[in-house]
Amino acid sequence: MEQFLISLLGDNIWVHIIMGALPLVFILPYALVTIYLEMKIAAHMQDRLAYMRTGWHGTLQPFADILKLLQKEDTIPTAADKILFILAPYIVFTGTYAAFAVLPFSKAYVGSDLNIGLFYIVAISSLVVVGLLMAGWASNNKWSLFGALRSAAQIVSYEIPSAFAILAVIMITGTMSLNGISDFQSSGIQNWLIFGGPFPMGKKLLLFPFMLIMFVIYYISSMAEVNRTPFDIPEAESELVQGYNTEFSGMKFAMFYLAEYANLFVVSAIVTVLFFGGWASPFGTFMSGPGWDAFWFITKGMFFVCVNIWLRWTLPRLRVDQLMYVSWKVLTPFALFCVLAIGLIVVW
Amino acid sequence: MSEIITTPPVSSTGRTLRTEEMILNMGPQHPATHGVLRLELVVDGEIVVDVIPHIGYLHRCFEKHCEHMTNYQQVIPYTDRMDYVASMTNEFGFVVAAERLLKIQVPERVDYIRVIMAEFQRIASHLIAIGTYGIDIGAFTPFLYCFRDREKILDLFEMTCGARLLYNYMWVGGLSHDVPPDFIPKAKEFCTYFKPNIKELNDLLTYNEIFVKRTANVGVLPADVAINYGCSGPMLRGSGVDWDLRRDDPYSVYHKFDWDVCVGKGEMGTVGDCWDRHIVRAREMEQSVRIIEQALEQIPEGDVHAAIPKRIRPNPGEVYARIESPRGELGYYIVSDGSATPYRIKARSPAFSNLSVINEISKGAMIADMVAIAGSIDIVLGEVDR
Amino acid sequence: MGLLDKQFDSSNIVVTSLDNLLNWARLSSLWQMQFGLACCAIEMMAASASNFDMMRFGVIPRATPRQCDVMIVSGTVTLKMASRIKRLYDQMAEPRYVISMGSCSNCGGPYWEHGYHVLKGVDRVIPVDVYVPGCPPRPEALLEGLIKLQEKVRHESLVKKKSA
Amino acid sequence: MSPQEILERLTAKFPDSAFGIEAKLDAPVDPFIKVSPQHIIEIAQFLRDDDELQFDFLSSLSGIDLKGKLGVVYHLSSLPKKHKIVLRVEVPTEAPEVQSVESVWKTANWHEREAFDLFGIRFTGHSDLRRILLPYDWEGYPLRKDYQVPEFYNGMKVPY
Repeated sequence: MEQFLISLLGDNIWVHIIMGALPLVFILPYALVTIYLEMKIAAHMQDRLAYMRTGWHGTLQPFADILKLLQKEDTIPTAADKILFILAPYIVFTGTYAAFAVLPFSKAYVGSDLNIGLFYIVAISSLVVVGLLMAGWASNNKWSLFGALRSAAQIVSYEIPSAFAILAVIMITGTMSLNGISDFQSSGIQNWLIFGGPFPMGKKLLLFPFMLIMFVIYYISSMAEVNRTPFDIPEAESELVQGYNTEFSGMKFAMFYLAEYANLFVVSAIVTVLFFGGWASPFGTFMSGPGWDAFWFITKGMFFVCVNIWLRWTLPRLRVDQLMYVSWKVLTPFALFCVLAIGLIVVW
Repeated sequence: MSEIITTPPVSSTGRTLRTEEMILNMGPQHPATHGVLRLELVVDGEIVVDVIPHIGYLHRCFEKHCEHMTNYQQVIPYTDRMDYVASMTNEFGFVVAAERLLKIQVPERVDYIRVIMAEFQRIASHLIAIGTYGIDIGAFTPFLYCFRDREKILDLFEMTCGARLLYNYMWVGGLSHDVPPDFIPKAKEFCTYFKPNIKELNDLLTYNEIFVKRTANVGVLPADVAINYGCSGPMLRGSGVDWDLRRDDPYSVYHKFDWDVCVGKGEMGTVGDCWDRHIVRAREMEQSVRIIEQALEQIPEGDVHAAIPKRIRPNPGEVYARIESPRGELGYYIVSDGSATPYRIKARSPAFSNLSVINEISKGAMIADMVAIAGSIDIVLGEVDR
Repeated sequence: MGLLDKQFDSSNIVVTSLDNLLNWARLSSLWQMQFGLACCAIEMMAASASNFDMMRFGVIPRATPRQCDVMIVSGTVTLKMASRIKRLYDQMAEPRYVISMGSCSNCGGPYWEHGYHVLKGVDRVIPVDVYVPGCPPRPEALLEGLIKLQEKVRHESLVKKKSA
Repeated sequence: MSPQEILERLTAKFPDSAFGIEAKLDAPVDPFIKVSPQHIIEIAQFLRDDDELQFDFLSSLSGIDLKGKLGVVYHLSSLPKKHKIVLRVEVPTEAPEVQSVESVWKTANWHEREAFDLFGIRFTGHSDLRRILLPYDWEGYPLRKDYQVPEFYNGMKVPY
């Protein structure tokens, strides 16, 4: 893609700006669709209809929401730390947005095909924690502070099991490039890493149970990293009012809102890349090509987003200490064990 | 699982670090306080050290209004508005007290209809309690399932007396209307519809692993403390005390039905924890359906207006009558000076006494537990503050 | 009011179309403060639950006043609570609207005469846009009140009002 | 046990007239026993701890304005024995002091605060006698029969 643009426009700053802005073309409509989907899926689970008045079945509702948030008065509490308060939502959004740079939407379109792509994602998504802490601290509100501290502790804890899961995949594929990992699993559903990857039958069967466990571990920790039920304790509505974003209104709140949904797609996309073949078509060469690749990638990603929504509206939420217990005493030992086992299998 | 660290933290230089307790204000506007309760929490990090409840944000001067009514019947709309989640049982308590004062014997049909209405109201009230408890714990969907079923009960009430929430249906000596002819088949239909839904609700919420983890062994209320604090209803039964006024201090026609008193047994943790209080409510709904079904079978014919007095002038004297409302012992203390205006009416509201125990059971809990405990008490602020 | 409100001296085609668009956004996304006072709060909950589903109109309950557009004062306002309601209203970001739900918050309701601790009408402390009568109003009545509020929002304008 | 038997047991334990035990068993509907406000705590202790009586549950504690006198009414019941009794104390309006029974039944804590809040009855020995329903800066005791509603509270008009 980059090469194509360079050949078209020459190697100048505009090419990079266009490349940088391209994910926005995806994020904005995606976030609007997901906000709509979330409410509609939830409503239909609960015998309701939800949005019905704006356009056909309320399809224009997210536009109305965003347009309204734009108009809202931008309040900054008197006692707030003004600079941090203004910066926080942008930092959160930047952290999420930066992760889109390495997502391989299609074999032909990757923002930047870094050879340390996974490492970059693990690193850059930690930036979100900084933003949340800033938001909580700057608000000068006890509920916000609680939310921020909880969320920092939670994200840091859950990065460990998820890093182990990523490590297992790196051991198998031998690359950190997300495009490379997707490529590794192309040519058919049987080659996806969740089913043991493109290895001989014996090795596949050995790998399969461990990869399944790894997938579950990664999916649980990714849910915790995006602060969604059952792990939504940082913004637990019935405990902490709105957590770290209690004091934010108007566009600042919209940034948090957008970042939350963008982040949701990032983690779902990583699940897709790590275990479900990324952009690879499930039918081998059939229905593959740059356009189809993007179709598969987004479809798979959205599938996991929907699973996330489904879980959110079904489960109650954990308590702080139970959350830590799950991470440190359940997921981490299991992940460690699986990494060892997978390492042995790979060497053998 | 969660151990409270008691030693103060030590910095790298070996100096003891100073820690401070923080005061956290929960309410009056807070999504988890079920109205306008304000809890002042003294917290040490996430651990609650002390709870100071502040009530009275909904003090609507019920007792003063009663002293200014020119007729005992006029008090009934105010009793409705006390515990607005269970208006029927509030009226029931008042009319039982007033009839005892006036020495009126109501026709049997009236008693049967009152029992049916009170038990329907108990189901409706417990549905709200369970649904909002789900929200407190973080599960939103059960709440809407509960409200869907509750609407069906409200339809039955609406059919009978025209109101959805505050009925003014039971009058001293009788009822405002007889039930319409198609009430009984509709009520039976509801009972058959509702029974599987209790199971669905239990599968979705009560036995959910996370829900059990959040509520079992949390906010344990031992039986002797519960009695000493005057807790009643599901709160007392959750602590394993087998006490139900419908059976132990019978009023109306409850002695004619076959049903069980549900008691917390500590199935998931300790006796008297939040889960026990929750399961008592869930099981009481099943028992209420049982009572309603029997009452619908046995209901006699009669005139519901026969015993309504034209003029209410009780002899000087006083009476205290209590009934089992969905929240516990609801008592009315009526003093009459011989005139048509009540001299003094005091309502002993169950939630008032139940709430007073909150400080006792929530020390050492976490903030999230605090929400679980407050939800399990099932307070209605209109009744706490009156 | 919002950023642009009452900033224009005269009306023209651009301003009026912008008016229509912005008003449409405002009226179809009225986020409600999750805040109940008394009996009417139960009917408000019923209105947002499955049978009546207030979310059809784009009403989402939010727990914090900063992100709310409409405050539904649902129930009796006591003197002890009045200062809190005032503060919550002050914390809401413009544009903000208030629906007074039920007789109690309209005028004191059944407590108007002997209620020594009841504020006789929430409009003594905060401005009210729509009054919904009833004790308690049925969920349908609340929805009607909401539609009335939407109508009111629809006729707002960025143009400064001519002083009469 | 019937109220008559309870009364006999009480008078046998507290024969002294200082305890002021005076039965109104012929009162219409609910009989009650009048006791002295200075000795209510000893009587309460006995009622709760006696093996025959076991009044472990304080149903309700209400204040009452008896025109010139203030009263406190205790509705007791026993969970194991399933019997009930009503106690009443009367104090002059000018010096309304009653012993607190909080140490016997914790229920009394909030109920006594309420009686203090609405009637101005002072309970000696209460751990935390503050207003409970009305704001802390409220003046007057609204359930007394001679109470006048204030014109303004904190700048808000009170009457309609």
